[in-house]
Amino acid sequence: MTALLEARHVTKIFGGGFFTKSYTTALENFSMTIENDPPSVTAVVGESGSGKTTLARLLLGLVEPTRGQVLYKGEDLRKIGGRERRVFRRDVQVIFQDPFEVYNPFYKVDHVLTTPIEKFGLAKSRQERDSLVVQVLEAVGLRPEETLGRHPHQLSGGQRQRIMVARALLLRPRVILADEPVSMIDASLRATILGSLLKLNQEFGISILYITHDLTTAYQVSENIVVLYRGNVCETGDVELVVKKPLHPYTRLLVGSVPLPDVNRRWAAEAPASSIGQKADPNKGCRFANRCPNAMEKCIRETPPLYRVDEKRAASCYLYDDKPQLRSEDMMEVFIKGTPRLKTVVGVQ
Amino acid sequence: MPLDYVLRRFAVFVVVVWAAATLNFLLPKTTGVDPVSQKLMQEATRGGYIQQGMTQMMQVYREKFGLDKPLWQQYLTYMNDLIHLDFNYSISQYPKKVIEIIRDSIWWTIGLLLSTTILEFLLGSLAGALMAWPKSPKWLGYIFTPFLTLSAVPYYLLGLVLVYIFGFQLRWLPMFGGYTPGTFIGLDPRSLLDIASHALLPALSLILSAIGFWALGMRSMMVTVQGEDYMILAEAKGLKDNTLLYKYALRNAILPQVTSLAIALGYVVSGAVLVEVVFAYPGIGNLLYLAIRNMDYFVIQGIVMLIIFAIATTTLILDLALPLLDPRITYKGAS
Amino acid sequence: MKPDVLDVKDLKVYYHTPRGAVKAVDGVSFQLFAEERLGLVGESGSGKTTSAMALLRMIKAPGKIEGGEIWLEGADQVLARHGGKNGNGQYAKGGKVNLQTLTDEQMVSLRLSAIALIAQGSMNSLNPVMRIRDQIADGYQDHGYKLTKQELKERTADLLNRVGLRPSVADMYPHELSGGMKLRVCIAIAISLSPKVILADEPTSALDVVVQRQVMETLRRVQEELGASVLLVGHDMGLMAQAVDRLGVMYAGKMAEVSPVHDIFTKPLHPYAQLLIASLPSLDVKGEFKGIPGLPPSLLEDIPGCPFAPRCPYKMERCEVEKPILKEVAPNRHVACFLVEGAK
Amino acid sequence: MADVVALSGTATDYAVKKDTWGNVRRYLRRNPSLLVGMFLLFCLLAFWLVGSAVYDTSRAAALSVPDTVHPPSAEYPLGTDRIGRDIMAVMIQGTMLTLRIGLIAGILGVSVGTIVAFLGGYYRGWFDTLLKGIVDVGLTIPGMLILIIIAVNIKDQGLTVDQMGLVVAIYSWLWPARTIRSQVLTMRERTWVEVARLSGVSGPEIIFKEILPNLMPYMLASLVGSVSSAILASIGLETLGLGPMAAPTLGMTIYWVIFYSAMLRGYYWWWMPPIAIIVVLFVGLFMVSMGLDELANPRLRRGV
Repeated sequence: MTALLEARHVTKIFGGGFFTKSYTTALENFSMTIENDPPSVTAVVGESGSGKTTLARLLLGLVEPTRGQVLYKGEDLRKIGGRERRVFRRDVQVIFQDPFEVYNPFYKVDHVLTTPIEKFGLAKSRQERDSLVVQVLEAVGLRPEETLGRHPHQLSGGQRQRIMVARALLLRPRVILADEPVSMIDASLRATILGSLLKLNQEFGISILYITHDLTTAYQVSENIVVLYRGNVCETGDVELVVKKPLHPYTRLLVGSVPLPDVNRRWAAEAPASSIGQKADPNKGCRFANRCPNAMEKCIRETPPLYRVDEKRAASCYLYDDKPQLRSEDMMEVFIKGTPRLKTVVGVQ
Repeated sequence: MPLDYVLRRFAVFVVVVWAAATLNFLLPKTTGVDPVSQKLMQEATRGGYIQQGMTQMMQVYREKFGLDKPLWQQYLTYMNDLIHLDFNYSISQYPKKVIEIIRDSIWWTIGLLLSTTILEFLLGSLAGALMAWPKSPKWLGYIFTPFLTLSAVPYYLLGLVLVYIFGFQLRWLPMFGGYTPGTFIGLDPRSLLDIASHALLPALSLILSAIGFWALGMRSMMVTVQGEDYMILAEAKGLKDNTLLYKYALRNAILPQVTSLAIALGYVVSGAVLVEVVFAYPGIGNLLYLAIRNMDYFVIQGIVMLIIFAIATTTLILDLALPLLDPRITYKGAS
Repeated sequence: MKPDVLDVKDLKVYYHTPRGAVKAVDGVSFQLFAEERLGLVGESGSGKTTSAMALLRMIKAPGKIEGGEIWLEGADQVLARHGGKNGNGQYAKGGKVNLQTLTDEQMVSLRLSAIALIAQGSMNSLNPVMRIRDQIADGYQDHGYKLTKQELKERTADLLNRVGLRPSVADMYPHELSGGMKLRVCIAIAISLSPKVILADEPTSALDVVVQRQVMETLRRVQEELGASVLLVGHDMGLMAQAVDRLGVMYAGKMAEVSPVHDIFTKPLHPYAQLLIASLPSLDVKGEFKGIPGLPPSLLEDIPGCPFAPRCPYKMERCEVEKPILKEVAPNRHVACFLVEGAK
Repeated sequence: MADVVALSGTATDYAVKKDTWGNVRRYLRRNPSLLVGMFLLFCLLAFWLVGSAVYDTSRAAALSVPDTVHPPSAEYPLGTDRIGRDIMAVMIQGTMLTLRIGLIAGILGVSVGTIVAFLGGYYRGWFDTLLKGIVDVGLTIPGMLILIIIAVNIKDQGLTVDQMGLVVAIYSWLWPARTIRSQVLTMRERTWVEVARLSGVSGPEIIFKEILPNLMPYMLASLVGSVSSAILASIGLETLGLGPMAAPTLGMTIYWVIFYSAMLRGYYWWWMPPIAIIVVLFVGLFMVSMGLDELANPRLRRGV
């Protein structure tokens, strides 16, 4: 069955213009499929420069891959145009990171809701349009009379981000890519916004790709997780296992470095980096070799493939080279399947 | 200095000079009738001593740029002459070569322009910086506001007013020319003083008008720079006020100021041309004015090419100097 | 209990905007003990950064320090060495100086030498067109340290080494360094004159979690070697739990609770602290985590009662009428809340 | 500090006050130079309007047989010049003509510049690179010289005032093209443009409905700048004798002043009025552009 949205062996390289020799590889041979039936919540975690935002922009069709393809219902995005593009545009929506940057300062905040309704013809009359707006605002826990008719600078970051969630809900997409949706929101409001995101998944059957650098929110929200390091997948699978018993040395370092609000669990002492690692060329072999405590000779030479370590986890590290290899496009096999649910039909369609 | 940065800047330089030369060549051609040959014929028929010189020059001109020749061939000969700095003969001062006329008066312009531009840039920038610095004296702001409005007034009009006040009314300074006519000027103190007294008013009109322009640019840059994070840490380091002003704020605000100097060169030179006209200062600006009056095409083309070449060179020098001021420009590796 | 190095009493900082005075810091008091790490946490608009900047008297217009006292240990030696004109600061309580009584010039001489700052957004806190060595050296020069070139070179190399950087970093420009390295340089600058107090204003907010931990450990080691105290301002409760000894929670310009970090995380007293800690996602159990409804109050209005009252689940009438005062309700635990006060 | 103050805003003024007039008043109080500038320009316009209504501007034409120069008198309030023109009439007409040249070149320049900036800045591609090349090279070469070459070549066919405006316009679109293009480039990368694109808004619609409204203040400021530099260029050309020789514009008056060295001959009434008017004109335009500066680049926005 062709997947709803799929990245197949996607590589993205920036720079390399006529004069500049320096180029950076944002994403390397990355494959992933996003299903909508059953609706799933997948997290993509990585530090800045790991390529997670580039992945979001590739899947949204805002940027074209240097190599490989991004497929919507089996068809390459570059070939989709006209009407078909509008269907794709409606099926795959986004929530951006910076609540201050997503609103056109010239208009009131309503503009960001009324424009998609108009463009996708979601409402026949003005009256139907207004009721649709009120419905989605209430669905994300906002009181319309306190939010509509205002300019962006008159609302708090939390309110603005929730309006963006409402905007995504408006279009009834099949998939929402949330690129660091709460990283600029205060802790107390973060939970409410993530809550409304989960609500979209559970009540409206929308699959979520949650992209973040924050492991704790990723753990709370998602079923499966992909850990990215400098454009490569280093570990993936069931989030419960990946966080509790990390396989890849980088994931271990990442989990160990998260400052937990629990005074009894102190920061784990850092293992000394290995000497072999120092010699590693950052663009060849395993990208993590130069920081990896158990780097081996092999790691420096070539990039390790994905090994299926157990039924619900895979890691690309030679520590597990005794395990069966897994092709990058079959990464989904380790994912735990979301509990299939009837797509609850709410009045709004 | 990495090679590819130098090469890129040099490429821009070559393109600018080439574009100017081509423009210089093509524009007269666009009007169908060739104004140059028209002018030559006009001069030739006037008769008199320069008559046969004119017909001989027309022969040469026809050979090289005759309308029968294909355009690209004319273009090649034109370019060839250009490279050898042969701008042909001056029509009005035949048989003098254009390059000879220019060579005599270029030094006056260089002297006037170089000194005033550097002076106004430094003074203006410093004043602008001090005006934006909270701890600098208040009176500085008051005496400088008139300069800001003055920067709106075109140079040469200021020149006219200055000539009237200091030259005509008060007779403190000579009204026109670059030196007292009829005297021989050398490098001796007397003639240097004579030159200086003649140059004072033109220089003053250039500087008074431009200081405001540079001060404005600098002041707005300083306002931005003072909002930067490194200024907060610098202040938190308890540094002396002068260190904060010169080594942190001004040092960063001067970078865009130098870039705008490169852009403003064209504006500065055009102003200087007109100032020379108002003061009949014997530079190439005045020469251009006279050439226009006599419709001396080759002199006009020669001067325009020379000015553009000079500006392109200065811009190249500034571009190459910029990385010394701001190391980030030529930094290649990934951060 | 070690003697306190910094004693802030009833600090008030208001921003005079066209719409009235914004009471960013409205009567905050706290103490910082010797060699201690005190955290100051609060959401945006809680006044935590303003409080820190007020200690350095670096509040920019339209802000103004309206009142309060800031007693700093070790300031008198610095002022004396600087030959400050006998410093009319009141020297009381064992050599502490009230910074509010000092002239601007004296205050400048205290910055970096007595109280140093590691600025917010360390990514661009360094002068982009100056080499690292010069940015360390000008601290010494402007504070009257007459050092030869060689001595300066050695001190710079030693400082860089203490923060885990190779001496060759001294000749580099800020844009050639990674985020983590830039922060380490900022730490090196902060400790260059061995200050008594180091203010760190959300230093690692722009860094990745792995680099953040490494740099925080460096900061801890360097602070212990120097015997200085650290005031860490931030909004990441997890970071506070791991990096500080005592934690102050600020809300709407006031101090809600100040307690040892172990006590506040196991048994938070102030309702806001309770809700804040409850809303933090953990890596252990995948539970229902809930936010705090409502919005922080406007700092323009004069709030009669407790600023958290509108959002507080345990609100009593008294809360809406009377302003709670920060009181010591348990050994070394100060809370500004009637509910807790009652159940002493 | 910024979030403290911003937050204070959200909580209190929930009610959206429709007080654009209040904002304008506050803006004017912060930028008095805008008012002063507009007042000066208004005076010039009034001088032209009242003048042409009251005074016989036909006397601005040169007499076929020029008689002697008259100093200011009852009959000639501002005296006459060597070619028999009544200076007062010349000033009245000249002000309008010079303004006209400036407006033609300025408006033409900004509109061409804007179109070019948007097509290049938004759609990028080869058109943008070609454009950027032309603009960058063009700006390095001083406009005055290019205009001289052009004017020299069409000088003998005579030049009307409007043609003069067109000539100046040839060069005046370069600067707005560069500045507005850089604004479009930054706007294009903003997240809210991407949100619009993802909301199904087409390219042209994004330009007109999302980017253009935000650029309005900036374009207004660059229009004032473009008009003033166009006037500067036109007066410069005229002073060199490359303008509409017959027209009584301010620049041509300066040319004749220098040509007949009116200064030496003490005809103060011949050269003082044009200079006075030109100074008022430029100071007025300068004040207006200073006033608009805060609107044009928000990073200068002071005050809370």
